[in-house]
Amino acid sequence: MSEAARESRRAGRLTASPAILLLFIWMIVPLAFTVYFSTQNYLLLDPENRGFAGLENFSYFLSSSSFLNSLLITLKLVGSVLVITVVLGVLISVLVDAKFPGQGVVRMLLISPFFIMPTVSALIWKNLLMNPVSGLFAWLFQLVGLTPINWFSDWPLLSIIIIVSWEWLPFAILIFVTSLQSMDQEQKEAAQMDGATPVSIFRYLTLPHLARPIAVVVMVEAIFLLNIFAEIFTTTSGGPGDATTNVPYLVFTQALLEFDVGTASAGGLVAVVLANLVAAALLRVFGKSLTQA
Amino acid sequence: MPALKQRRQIADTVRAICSWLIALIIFFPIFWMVITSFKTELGAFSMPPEFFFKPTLENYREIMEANDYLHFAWNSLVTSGGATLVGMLLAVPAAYSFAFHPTRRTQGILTWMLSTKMLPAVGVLVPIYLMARDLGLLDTRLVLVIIFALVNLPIMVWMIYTYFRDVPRDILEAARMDGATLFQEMFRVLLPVSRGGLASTALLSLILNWNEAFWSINLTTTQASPLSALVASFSSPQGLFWAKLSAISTLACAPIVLLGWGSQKQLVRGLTFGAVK
Amino acid sequence: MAQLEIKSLTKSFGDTRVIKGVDLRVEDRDFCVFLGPSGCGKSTLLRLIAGLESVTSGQILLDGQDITEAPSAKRNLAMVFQSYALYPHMSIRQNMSFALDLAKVDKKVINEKVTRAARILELEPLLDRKPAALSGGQRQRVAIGRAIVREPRIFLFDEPLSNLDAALRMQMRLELARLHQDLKATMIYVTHDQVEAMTLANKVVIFNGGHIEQSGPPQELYRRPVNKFVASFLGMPQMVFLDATLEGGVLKLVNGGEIPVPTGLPALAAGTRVTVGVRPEQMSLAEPGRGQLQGRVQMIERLGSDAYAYLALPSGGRLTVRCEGDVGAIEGTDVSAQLNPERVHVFDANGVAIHHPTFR
Amino acid sequence: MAQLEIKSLTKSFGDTRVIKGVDLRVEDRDFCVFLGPSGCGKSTLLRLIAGLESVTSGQILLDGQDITEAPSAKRNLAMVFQSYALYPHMSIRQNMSFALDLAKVDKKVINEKVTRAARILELEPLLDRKPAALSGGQRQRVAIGRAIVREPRIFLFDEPLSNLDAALRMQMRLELARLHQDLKATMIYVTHDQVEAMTLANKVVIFNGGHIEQSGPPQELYRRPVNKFVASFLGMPQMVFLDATLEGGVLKLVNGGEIPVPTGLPALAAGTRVTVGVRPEQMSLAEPGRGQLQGRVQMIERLGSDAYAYLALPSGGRLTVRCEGDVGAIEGTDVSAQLNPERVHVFDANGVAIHHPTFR
Amino acid sequence: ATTLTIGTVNNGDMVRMQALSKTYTEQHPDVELRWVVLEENTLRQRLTTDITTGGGQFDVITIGAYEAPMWGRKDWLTPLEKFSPTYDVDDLMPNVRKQLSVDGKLRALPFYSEGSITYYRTDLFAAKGLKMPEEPTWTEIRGFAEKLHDPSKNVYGICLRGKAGWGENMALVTTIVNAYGGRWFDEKWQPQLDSPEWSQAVNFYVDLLSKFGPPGPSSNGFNENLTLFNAGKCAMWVDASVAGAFVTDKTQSQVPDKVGFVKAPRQVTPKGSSWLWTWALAVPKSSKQQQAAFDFIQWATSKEYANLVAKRYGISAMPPGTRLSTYANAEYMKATPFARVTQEAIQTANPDSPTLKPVPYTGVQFATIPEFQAIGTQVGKSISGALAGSSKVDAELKKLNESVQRTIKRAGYIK
Ligand SMILES: Nc1ncnc2c1ncn2[C@@H]1O[C@H](COP(=O)(O)OP(=O)(O)OP(=O)(O)O)[C@@H](O)[C@H]1O
Ligand SMILES: Nc1ncnc2c1ncn2[C@@H]1O[C@H](COP(=O)(O)OP(=O)(O)OP(=O)(O)O)[C@@H](O)[C@H]1O
Ligand SMILES: [Mg+2]
Ligand SMILES: [Mg+2]
Repeated sequence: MSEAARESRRAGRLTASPAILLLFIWMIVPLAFTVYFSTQNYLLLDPENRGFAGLENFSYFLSSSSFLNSLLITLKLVGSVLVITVVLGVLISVLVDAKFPGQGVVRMLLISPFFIMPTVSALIWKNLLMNPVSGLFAWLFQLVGLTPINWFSDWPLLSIIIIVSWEWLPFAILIFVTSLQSMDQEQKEAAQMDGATPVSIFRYLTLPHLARPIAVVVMVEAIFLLNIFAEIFTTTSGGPGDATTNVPYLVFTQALLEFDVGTASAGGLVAVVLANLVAAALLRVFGKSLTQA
Repeated sequence: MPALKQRRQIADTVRAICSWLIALIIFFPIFWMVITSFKTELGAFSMPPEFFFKPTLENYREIMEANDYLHFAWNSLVTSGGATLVGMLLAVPAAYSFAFHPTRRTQGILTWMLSTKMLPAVGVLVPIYLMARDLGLLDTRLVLVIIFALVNLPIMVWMIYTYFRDVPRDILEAARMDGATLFQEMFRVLLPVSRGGLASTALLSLILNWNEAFWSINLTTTQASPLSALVASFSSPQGLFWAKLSAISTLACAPIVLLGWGSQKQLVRGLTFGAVK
Repeated sequence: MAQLEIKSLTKSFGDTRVIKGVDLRVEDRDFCVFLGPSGCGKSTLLRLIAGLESVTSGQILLDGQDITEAPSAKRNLAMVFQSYALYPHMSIRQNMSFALDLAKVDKKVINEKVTRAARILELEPLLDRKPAALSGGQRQRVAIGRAIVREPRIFLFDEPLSNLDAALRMQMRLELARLHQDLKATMIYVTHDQVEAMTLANKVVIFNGGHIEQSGPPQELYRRPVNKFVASFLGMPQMVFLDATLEGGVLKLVNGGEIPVPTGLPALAAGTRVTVGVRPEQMSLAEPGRGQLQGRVQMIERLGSDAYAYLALPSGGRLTVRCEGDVGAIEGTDVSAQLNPERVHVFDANGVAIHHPTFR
Repeated sequence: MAQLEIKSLTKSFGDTRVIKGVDLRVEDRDFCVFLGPSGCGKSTLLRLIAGLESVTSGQILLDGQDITEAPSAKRNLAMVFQSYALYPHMSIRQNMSFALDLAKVDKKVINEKVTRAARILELEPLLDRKPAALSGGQRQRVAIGRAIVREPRIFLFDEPLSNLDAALRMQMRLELARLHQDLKATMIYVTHDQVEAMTLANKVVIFNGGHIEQSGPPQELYRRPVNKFVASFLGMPQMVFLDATLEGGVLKLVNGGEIPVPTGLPALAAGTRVTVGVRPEQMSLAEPGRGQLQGRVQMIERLGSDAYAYLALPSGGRLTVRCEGDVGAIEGTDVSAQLNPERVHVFDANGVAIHHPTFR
Repeated sequence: ATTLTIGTVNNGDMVRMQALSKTYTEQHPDVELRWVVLEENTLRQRLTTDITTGGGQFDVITIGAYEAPMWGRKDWLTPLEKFSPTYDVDDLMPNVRKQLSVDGKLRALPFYSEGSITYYRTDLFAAKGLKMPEEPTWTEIRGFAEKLHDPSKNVYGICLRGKAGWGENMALVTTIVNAYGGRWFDEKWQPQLDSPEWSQAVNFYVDLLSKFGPPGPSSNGFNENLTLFNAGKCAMWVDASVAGAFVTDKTQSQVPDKVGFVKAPRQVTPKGSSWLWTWALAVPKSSKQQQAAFDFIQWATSKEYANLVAKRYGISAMPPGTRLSTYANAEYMKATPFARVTQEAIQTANPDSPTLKPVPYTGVQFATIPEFQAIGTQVGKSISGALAGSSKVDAELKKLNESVQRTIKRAGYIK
């Protein structure tokens, strides 16, 4: 290998290593603890009775009926929010891409929900909007003569999906709008001259151009959505029943409602494995558009 | 052909109206929150909703009286700003390396980085708490800075990486030919050129840190508590509380919203390299 | 039939006026070439015609119909962009068939047209690749192909051949000429290359700083440039300009030497200062003292087929003479240049032409 | 003093070998031009010299010192990129002064150099703009300016003039030549343009498919091309190739007609198939039947100073003849082409040259 | 100066304490108080992590009747002795004291206590000519609810907790089960969720609330119901006695003078039909300022503090349920219509013998074992699911019984 190539490789390694090293520590140390705890009978409220439990924690966590259910809920939640945010995000970004009066303000309004704390937005939606008795939606429904919807008991998962989509739609819009800026104008012009209508420009140029940002949005959102917690905690607490208990919430229940560190650690590890599976699947689908030029 | 011009104008108008409508709908919950914060508790709950009312600053007064808002805000600023800074310092070189000096393992490392992000926080609370305790970091801003930075590092690396991928290699090579060292190449060419993407990433990190609640609540008590912990103390008290909750939420989110609005131009500028070629 | 008329068109970007009032008529089946220095607004004018920029003032008429405000999709013009502007995610075949697909043309017809265009442009083996996998020259050909298949009312080309190598350029040039004849299409073509301008165009428009200096058939422009700018812009190497004064029936050159007044030069007052323009190919080298102009060989550029001798005149002026490729002159030696007085152009003090040589 | 030596250099991208063993010596103050078809590896070789790509095998020596492994920042070479590679966030002035800033040159000196380069390149009014606000040609000039101000040991140019108009191109060409003389710099220059190659270079290197076909002074290459590839690559319009058989002291052309064997042709067996090469400027048009080759005028390209007549031969071949700019031939009429048998090149069946005309 | 870090719940009473603590710091200028105010669940998790790992972040913690004896037994809380002479320990209600003591020694001081009582709207009852008995049964309550339920006028027959959580719906459901004669475990720690008592009680609860309750009851906890009741939308409400102060507060209630108070409903037995809960202040062993912290919690639970509240917020705002003297105060009893019912609820609840049939655990609406949180959480979740109509009660109870058995076995209660 030539000196120049070696140099470049050294530069590469040197610049990447702090991040990799720290992340490695950040990952491996708690992970080691977690692996250790997952084999322990460790009830936080009863620390003296700690002891080796073998794989009991895993079998306990995996065999509980809530687990499969939570898995399903997680996938439904992640999937729906991804679809909603990407589809609406693309449409809205394209809509606000053209110049019109107040464009800047509109964009600001559009990305605002992203700045709101998850707890706060969950509270706003739960109390001010979706409350079946005194929420604004209930009022609107009554205004047109309909019975208000019991959002959190009749459509718990849908309610969560709406809230989370509202929070993450701005992120998609932000990324897409940014990306649309860098779209080659001459390509659009060429298509215009080719007689393309705005719809076909969207279909044949804009969408393909957005492939990579869509991949970024899907990846980033998926990571966060797999870990959605605050919204569920503040609105439905995983209920009614376990209609909105996703994997993180289930782990939370184990860890901090039941203070069962052993099972929670086992659950955490299972969640990591699952998340990695999802990530690998996503990477297979979207990875190409992410890493290829 | 005035007809055509007119049609175009109509189309533009329709589009503008649609955009405004959607924006207002999406923004409405926030607007409603701010409005509610100026109502009395009874007014906040009244049905049908009050649209016209006499605004009161009572809620804000009460909150300010009971809590040192500035203390919490300062903590938020220091922790999220500090973590963003640290994160950028780590992420930019890493992303640079992945984008411009890729090896066969790059792909794998990137994927692995993302997977670290997927450890559910609750699952590792106890080990982290133990470590923080043993290092004497409980209730310090430093512990939040470290954790925030590390938690968001993978996302930041990814985002910056994708932005760097869009930078034409030519201009970096030109800088190298101009005698730039690695350092100069980064700071005088690469970073200025991709500042839109960097701004997006930094803002994203700032937002995520600012809004982070789990670690904030669990690792701090009073000294280092940020605004998200303050909000948690209002999240479900007894009695009517919507107005007060709205007020504290408004207070907690206002700084970051304003910052986001201020940097919107930077964000949306994006990367245009038309000038290079 | 596609005839284009432009009436007092102007275009400003912010405060800078880029097009400063252009009047132009391009007839049906014209091959009209825009020539001009870099930054003079050629691309901008093309984009105005295409409807990609909005007009500041003035009118554009296509077949007598005002299209100043029409959206470009409705104009049925095709454009080959300076930057190619290929659709990066579509294969070459899709790139070329895109417009026809949109127009819902029959699949078989599309296929036929694309295949034909690909054959003309030697793109057949590449049809299934993506643009990223092509070299610069290949991309440019795809861009041309994209325009060809459309059979538009007017073709607009923005420096379409600038990235091709000489052999391919020549081949494409002939191809374009043939295309022009075959399709009986109207074409507007921006280029930097005189050879392209001279060989392809039946109408050349010389731009300078946002306005038209002269337009007309290439030979006409070459032979009868209306001013020094046009004269210097056409012709490789450039026309040589020599300051002179009219004195007693001869043109006394400021650089020394004199030539008889060419026949047909309008009567001028004695002592009038004029500029004499001679094309390098209208001069030849001679032994020192034998030609009208004495000088020293400063440099000889040998192109193979020809050579250009650059002479330094005693007064400090400079002269270019085209010679045979294997001319024997040696740099640093004294020579003289001989010119045919009947073959000179004469310009007045403002650079406006007052006399051209007559050609058979 | 900057002398470059390249020893059996190869470069592969993955499995594709792009540079297939190149040996080359560029002497101090040489102006070396790389010519070759698109995709033959010219840019790649330039990048290897610049240190922007790592060498697969072989050596690069600068002034006898091995720089194969040196980082490009340490080589003190300047490069003008084919894609310009301007820094989009810097003003033109900053773009041009960047390298000097990095080298911590005195502000006044920088300013002086930038101003001088801007004047040469007619960029003065644009100095405070960003690259995005420039036209294509203007950007290219900035890229050249960036190299000029550095006064590096070797200039590397990758098609620097391809987007400029003829006048500016010519001016830049002379400017580069002058620069070369003034700076006494070594220059390596990639181009598609033969005129540039012939006029600027004192050494031309003809590439084809990753290896060197021939290198040497331009006139040498033009007059004594070692094979058909080089012969066809240099010269505008291309050399005309006519297949022939040696029969009884004459070369019987496959297209009909015959020419006497040129003096000095090595002895060949009768019946040997050879290719005769004639440059278009070595032929002239004549009345039908008067010249050696009979044909019909297919097209006449008039460039002003010259015209090219394209003749269709009865057998289907094609012939290019260079004529006077105002030649009277009419398209569609029968003519004949006359050639000087002493001025032909002869190639064997493999395309290797076996005879060249002698020049005085 | 001494800095005390106080972790507390964001209840109205605690928030008041925070406001009034200025008085304390004026008296003790060398003490600085730092507050960590959190929602109940969050606070519990925060405190548990800190106390169990010995984080030492808190000097004063707010814990409930559930944690106090358990944590005391683990010796995580400092035993409280040597009270200041003015404190009057014996004034504390005996039942409450019992709840907070380990081996007869106090480990936490009660801040306020509550039982569960029935709230009803006197105006609505009068309008329909109904009369609420002093000791209603659940069957009677159902009858009233049926008559008063009028969703078209935005009035719902009854509001009850439906939100999942061992401290939310399970507090209420356990008291209903108790009233129906049921229990969590038999003497041998066998879970009893598949017993007929549980089935009756839970079926009744689900039926009542889904037929005559507000829309979406499964997401209503204490706060949501309070909000509903204050807005005048509930005809009846069975919940903690502390709410009495809020529903009669003119600044937050739209029906302050239309509320009646009676005991929590019984059914086959009154035993265990009203819960007992105490919020108490304790000093963790890991605190470095134990004496200062002890001083503070004495002040915060003292008569002096109660008087301070009375002076500042009105007499009916005095911390309820902790001191006998409060209920001996005629002025308080007069100003506070719900005081008598509260007092009775607290006095009759017996954590040591909570149910009709004998049980191996203490606690009325919970079992004081570490595993109960897990069990309660899980059962609460299922019942709220049943309430939302996503599952059948009996099948669900059967499944729950098995799962509880598993948990309790795993913890070693059943050999
Ligand atoms: N968007 C713009 N904003 C401001 N000035 C512009 C813009 N586009 C072009 N110009 C300026 O307008 C002038 C004409 O530009 P144009 O691209 O038409 O030149 P051109 O004749 O095509 O040049 P070239 O031959 O170099 O391509 C240039 O001076 C350029 O700097
Ligand atoms: N990074 C790369 N990976 C793989 N192949 C490459 C790479 N860069 C160049 N090539 C290939 O190497 C060959 C030579 O490329 P190069 O750019 O040197 O050609 P060139 O002679 O400069 O052509 P042009 O005149 O069109 O600029 C081309 O076939 C090209 O496809
Ligand atoms: Mg242009
Ligand atoms: Mg190249």
